[in-house]
Amino acid sequence: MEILSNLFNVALLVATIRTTTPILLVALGGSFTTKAGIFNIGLEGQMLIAAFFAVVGSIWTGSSLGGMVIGVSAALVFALIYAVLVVSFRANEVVVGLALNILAGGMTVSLLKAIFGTRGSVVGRGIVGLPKVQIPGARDLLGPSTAQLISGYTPLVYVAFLAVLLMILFYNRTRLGLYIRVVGEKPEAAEALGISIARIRYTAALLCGLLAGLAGAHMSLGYITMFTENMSSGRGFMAVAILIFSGGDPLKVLAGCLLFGFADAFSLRLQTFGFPSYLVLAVPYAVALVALFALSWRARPKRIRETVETIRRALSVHPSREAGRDAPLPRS
Amino acid sequence: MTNRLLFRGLFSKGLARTLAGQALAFAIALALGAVIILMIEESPVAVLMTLMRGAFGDAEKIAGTLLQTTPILICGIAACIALRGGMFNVGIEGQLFLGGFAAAWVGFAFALPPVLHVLAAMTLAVVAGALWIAIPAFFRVRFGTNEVVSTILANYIATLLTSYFTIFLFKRPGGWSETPPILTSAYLPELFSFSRLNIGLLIGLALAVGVAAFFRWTSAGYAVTMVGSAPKFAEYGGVSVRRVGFGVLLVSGAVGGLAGGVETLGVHHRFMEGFAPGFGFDGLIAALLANGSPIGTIFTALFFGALRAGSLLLEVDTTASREIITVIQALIILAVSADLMMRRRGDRTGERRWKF
Amino acid sequence: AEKVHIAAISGYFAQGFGISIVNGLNKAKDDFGIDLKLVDTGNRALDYEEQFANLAKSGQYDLIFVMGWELVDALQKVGAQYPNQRFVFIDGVLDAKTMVYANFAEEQGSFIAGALAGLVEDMGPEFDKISDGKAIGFVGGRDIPVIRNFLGGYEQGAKYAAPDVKVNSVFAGTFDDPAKGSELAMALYGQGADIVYNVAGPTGEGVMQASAAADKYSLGVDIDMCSSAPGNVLASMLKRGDVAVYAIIKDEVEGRKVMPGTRTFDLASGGVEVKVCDDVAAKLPAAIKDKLEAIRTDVIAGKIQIARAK
Amino acid sequence: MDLAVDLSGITKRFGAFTANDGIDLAVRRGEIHAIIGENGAGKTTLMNILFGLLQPDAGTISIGGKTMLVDSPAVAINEGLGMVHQHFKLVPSLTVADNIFLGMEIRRNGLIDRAAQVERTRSLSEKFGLRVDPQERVAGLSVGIEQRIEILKVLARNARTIILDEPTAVLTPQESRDLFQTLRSFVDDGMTVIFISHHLEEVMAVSDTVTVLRDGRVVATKPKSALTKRELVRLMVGRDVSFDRRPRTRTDGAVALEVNDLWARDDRRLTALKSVDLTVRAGEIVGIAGVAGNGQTELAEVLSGLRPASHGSAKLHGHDILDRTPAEIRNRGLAHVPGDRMVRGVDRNASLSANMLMGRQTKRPFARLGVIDWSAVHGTMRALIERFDIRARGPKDPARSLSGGNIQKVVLAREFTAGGDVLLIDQPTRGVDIGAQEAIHDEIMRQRADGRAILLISTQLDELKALADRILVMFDGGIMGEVDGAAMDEDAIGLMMAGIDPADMTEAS
Ligand SMILES: Nc1ncnc2c1ncn2[C@@H]1O[C@H](COP(=O)(O)OP(=O)(O)OP(=O)(O)O)[C@@H](O)[C@H]1O
Ligand SMILES: Nc1ncnc2c1ncn2[C@@H]1O[C@H](COP(=O)(O)OP(=O)(O)OP(=O)(O)O)[C@@H](O)[C@H]1O
Ligand SMILES: [Mg+2]
Ligand SMILES: [Mg+2]
Repeated sequence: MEILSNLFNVALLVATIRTTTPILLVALGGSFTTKAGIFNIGLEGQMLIAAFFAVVGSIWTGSSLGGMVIGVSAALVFALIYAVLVVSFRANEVVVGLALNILAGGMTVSLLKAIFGTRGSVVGRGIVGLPKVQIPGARDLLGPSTAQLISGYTPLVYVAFLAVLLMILFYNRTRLGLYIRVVGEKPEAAEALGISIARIRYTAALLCGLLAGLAGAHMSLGYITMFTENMSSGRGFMAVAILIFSGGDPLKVLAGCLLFGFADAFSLRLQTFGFPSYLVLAVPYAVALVALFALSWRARPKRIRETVETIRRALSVHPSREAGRDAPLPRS
Repeated sequence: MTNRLLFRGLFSKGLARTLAGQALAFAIALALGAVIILMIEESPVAVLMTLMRGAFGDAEKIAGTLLQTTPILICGIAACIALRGGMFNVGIEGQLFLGGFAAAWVGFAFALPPVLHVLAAMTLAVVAGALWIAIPAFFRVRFGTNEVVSTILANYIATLLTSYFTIFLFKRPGGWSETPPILTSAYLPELFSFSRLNIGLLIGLALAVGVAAFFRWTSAGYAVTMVGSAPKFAEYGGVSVRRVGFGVLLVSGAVGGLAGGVETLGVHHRFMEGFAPGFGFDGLIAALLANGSPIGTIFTALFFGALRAGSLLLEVDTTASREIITVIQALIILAVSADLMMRRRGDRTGERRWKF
Repeated sequence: AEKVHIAAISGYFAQGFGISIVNGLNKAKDDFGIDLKLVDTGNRALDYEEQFANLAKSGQYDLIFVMGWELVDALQKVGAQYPNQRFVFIDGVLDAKTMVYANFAEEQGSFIAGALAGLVEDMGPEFDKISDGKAIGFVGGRDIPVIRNFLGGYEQGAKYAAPDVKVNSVFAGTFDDPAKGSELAMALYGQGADIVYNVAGPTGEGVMQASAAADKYSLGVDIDMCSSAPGNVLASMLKRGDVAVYAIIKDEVEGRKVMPGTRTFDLASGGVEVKVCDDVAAKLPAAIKDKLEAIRTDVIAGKIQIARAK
Repeated sequence: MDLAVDLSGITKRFGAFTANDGIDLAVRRGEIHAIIGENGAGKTTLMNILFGLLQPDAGTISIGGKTMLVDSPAVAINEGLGMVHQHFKLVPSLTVADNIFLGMEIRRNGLIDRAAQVERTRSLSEKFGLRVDPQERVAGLSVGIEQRIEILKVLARNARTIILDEPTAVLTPQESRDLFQTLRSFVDDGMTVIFISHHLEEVMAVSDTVTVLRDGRVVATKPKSALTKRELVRLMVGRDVSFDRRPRTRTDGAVALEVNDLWARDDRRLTALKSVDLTVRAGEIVGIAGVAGNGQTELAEVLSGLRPASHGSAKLHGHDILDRTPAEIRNRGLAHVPGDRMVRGVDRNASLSANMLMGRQTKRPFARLGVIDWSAVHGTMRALIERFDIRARGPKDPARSLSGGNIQKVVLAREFTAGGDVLLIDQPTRGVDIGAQEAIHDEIMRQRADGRAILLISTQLDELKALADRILVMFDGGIMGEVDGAAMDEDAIGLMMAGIDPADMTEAS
């Protein structure tokens, strides 16, 4: 019992929110490109380059906001390169994405050396992290332990979750959102109405860069306050995985990210019960994989419905031909 | 009539354009690279010369280049096989690790006569790679589960799993995070006395030629190609699209496992944590740049191998660091992928070869 | 005298211990005017041998410092091919007689860190920010033998000083993910640990920042990390790579040619030590300080035997 | 003269190929102007240029008297032009209203005002008598309704000139009639209609003026009243073409294909075949008539093993084929010319030889022990190019470099030489020009004379009339009835195609 309460508590939920946020931000970014019909495996690189420049910017400007702006700008530059190559030059998306990831890795380390004279990480040195937002009254209303659930995160955590709602609205109720969906789903329809496919895809790629940039800035100024090489640590790839099986729908993206974030936070806690670290560390990936398989299984409700129908029919009396005219006998 | 002329014209013009485009792309990448090199206060010419010397300077260096080429080539072939069948195996990295571990296990846990030992270890490496992709492959052909996602996820698990095996179950006492060394009977023969270059390279080349010939000359290869480029047509023609798809992924995984086996038995002679990171992705990029052609992959893999080998000397002989090489490498890949002249015309009908 | 040429090669110059080595090398460069070349191995085992050979073949380096266990096999092979090239392997001992080995007793330093943590934890709420949970934590980078050696010393030290304090240990599986380090530390704090020792390179920086966020304590490693989270860092276990390389280079520069053999850097020789952060030192009761000093003396004297992880 | 649209000297080249060659086209306000011509004559290209989807290499465009540069559909739409494309351009996941207002969304406070769009759609739909449910998703709607939506889309943009590219190809005769009534009412309201069609009857029935294109040039623009059907054909093809019934001798062979009470579902898992019974004997051609989408394709797919049946039986020479794979069925002697040749029939990017090899890649003389003998393959393909008069440079040409008609001949050549004695032919001449049609018909008759059992699916009654011994009419997945090919009554077939039993009609009247 004690073990259970040690495992499942508010702290776990709070941790889930923390672990979910960066993936959610970058995955929501990827939602734009996914919906616009281009595949962006380069999210990892956009996030990493933004994390780096956010730290640099924060030191230069002496403000976390300045850091965020500069970090996001760097991600936008990467997004623009991606768009030029993929949209205008029709380069293979996977090659471009992977190459941009490599580029981000190499550039951050080189620039780290050039700017800070060190390898690896920048800590301290006047980096200004994002402040924590205390929601007024949360403590009094909910009590100190539950209040943690909604209060005391850095701003981008709220932005990430709010963005889910905004993006639902965006896709359903705004013109640009609609065009992005149309361009991804049926480009000829857009073209025939004079909607420029290229322009929409560029916009989607840049919007993606914006959110991936925020995700990076969150990593290095919000989640923690430092930069270290390769600090995105596969979160961008995780986001790509979530995007492919969510099709970029904001709600499904949220669900996927929460699932992964929860599995991550949960598995970290499992380690303290003596499970071998390497196996426990694989849990989030295994959970994601199982969820993916389970979902594709479920994605055939009609088949299941049919099977159920078959069974039902097999059990009932043989129906007459007339009765079966519109719903024929399944072949036994 | 007009059509004939039209197409003859298009073809030759297209080829010339492609070549010119690639050359232009290359030049742009190098120019960008030169700017970066200038920024770190090195001479681009010196860097390029050192790079060339590091890759092809003498027999040893050439062997070093080929040593780097081997795993990229074999991983690239694994990627080519899947691409031909219309699929993406992004999980080569994981298959490489599992294959590497499996080969090591046979290598240290059993005492077998020389040739047999190698064969047994290689076989298990191949089986391990195939098994690792079997589940994603099954879900892909049966339920259409996207194999890009499932194989990416499987990579993480494979890496962690082999680390677990290595450190918790088979750690060499007193050693680094590695298994005991394999017995010498399981070593792949080396080609030259002065290098670790081994027959793995020949395996890779034979595989490339074999796979190319398979696709070009055999009925089964024809069926795979058709499933990859026109699945509905293949289905109509009596090819079992699911079975072929499953087989293709399995073989691709098996070759990924083989790459791991070659690295273990040929070079490292043991399995260690993080033993060959990134080769799977290098192989995938090499294969994509070669547009899925096994023979083309020999050259792209050689190109990557030379860059990697050259950068090792670069780091010693100049103040440029390996990251700079990474940056330049990425620029070259980007430029070449853009294929500058070919695709500039704004036609909207341009088909993509692979869908996600 | 002739200029001394030094090369140093490792995949870890970006992380705690590597940083301290680079510090030592740079200090030697400043003090003795040596020629210094740093080479990064990257993380591909395939590259190591060629990199050593490239360095050794140039013949221009008097000493080549090599750091990192994964380089050992490649080093032994290349070392045999270039018998005239002197290599210094940092952070371990092998049986070969051809090289210089700089061996660090990280288990001793970790033992003291563990003892300090145990003693502080044992005080309970008496000491600022300590609960009566009687638990401390450990966050490792990857679960590899070197890190296990730190953990072993830490656990033994804690048990020795405070038998009923429990040690919870976790591993991030990576040295590059401070966010994960922070999350792991949060989990440990959440489960009652008041002090968490990090041996995880940049991942460990996340642990330090988590201690500030949770307002608990952390223990730094390799270099002095007291400034990472002022007020929340208890102490740092210093693994003085800088001292080691500086000493070896000094010998070389001053004409005492460095020859194969093993040099041990332990608590006695100042190669490892625990630096209690100033603010903590000011608050720490004298009794605790005395106990800690007694333990230190016993370890140096060999009265306390610490098992090394294998 | 009051011209709605005036094109002059329009030239469009694709590479060295000239699709439009100095075309002049004047469309008077308030008329229905038909454009006809063979496949590839350049009709769609011309309309795409007018609509701003393509840019001409030479020539000028005037709309409503203003000469202008139409470099985007947006410009054309602005000038009161609307186009209903040959292939519909609707977004399946959006609702009807969203599709109609795509590109001209009604917005309030920057957000799309769904309610207003639905309201406008409803009023438009009432005003023009085109009934749709504004809130339904387009995915799953029938083509007839999709076309209504496309027309509403055009009307919502206040188009005064409507272009329709082959609007009736997918409609039932009744739906076509309704459509033309609607178009007529538009013209009565002062609008202008330009439509492209291959159906000469249709053109003769509804148009005011006809323009005929051949090889990218205008061969004639005449008022309908000055034309006959025969003249139109000659203008289109450049010679007389006969649609007469092919002479034949009656042969009564053994039953080769027998289908009993066959049921199946389509891709959307809706019932597509309902209790189909049929038999085909050696040496006869059994035609299947019906408007596209009434289960013909599914029938062909089930028989060739590409689609599972849900109930019933199908026997090939007495062997049950329902549980067999496509390969097994092929080996039993069934050859299949698929209706969707670009997707099922060929790999556009592969060479002609590779396309010909499909299905026989393991068989001698093309392969031995799993190794392909490409020289044998090329040799055979070369012979087929000769025999079937395929216009290609050689066996190594990629299929995509051939025109649609020639691609179709490649498919026919492959299937007719596959050694099967039962031929399942789905739409052999769809989109194929009249000259090639004749050649294909000759070949089909030759196969019949050779004693093959042929099941011929076609949406063109002319074709069935010329070829079939018996005709079965399909409607909504079932067989409505059978008529004798020699003495066929087009009216009866037309009624059955629309789902009406002619017997009922005669009783009622
Ligand atoms: N984008 C293009 N690139 C090259 N050739 C083209 C292109 N579009 C059309 N063509 C060619 O131009 C010619 C005219 O085509 P178009 O589509 O206008 O014919 P059509 O008269 O509409 O024929 P159909 O009756 O089959 O619709 C054809 O030979 C066609 O293949
Ligand atoms: N990408 C292209 N570039 C140049 N010419 C092309 C291209 N695509 C098609 N063509 C030309 O168009 C001609 C036929 O195209 P298409 O397939 O549209 O023929 P079609 O007779 O209109 O048949 P259908 O429309 O029924 O398929 C070919 O002869 C070819 O020369
Ligand atoms: Mg056409
Ligand atoms: Mg057309």
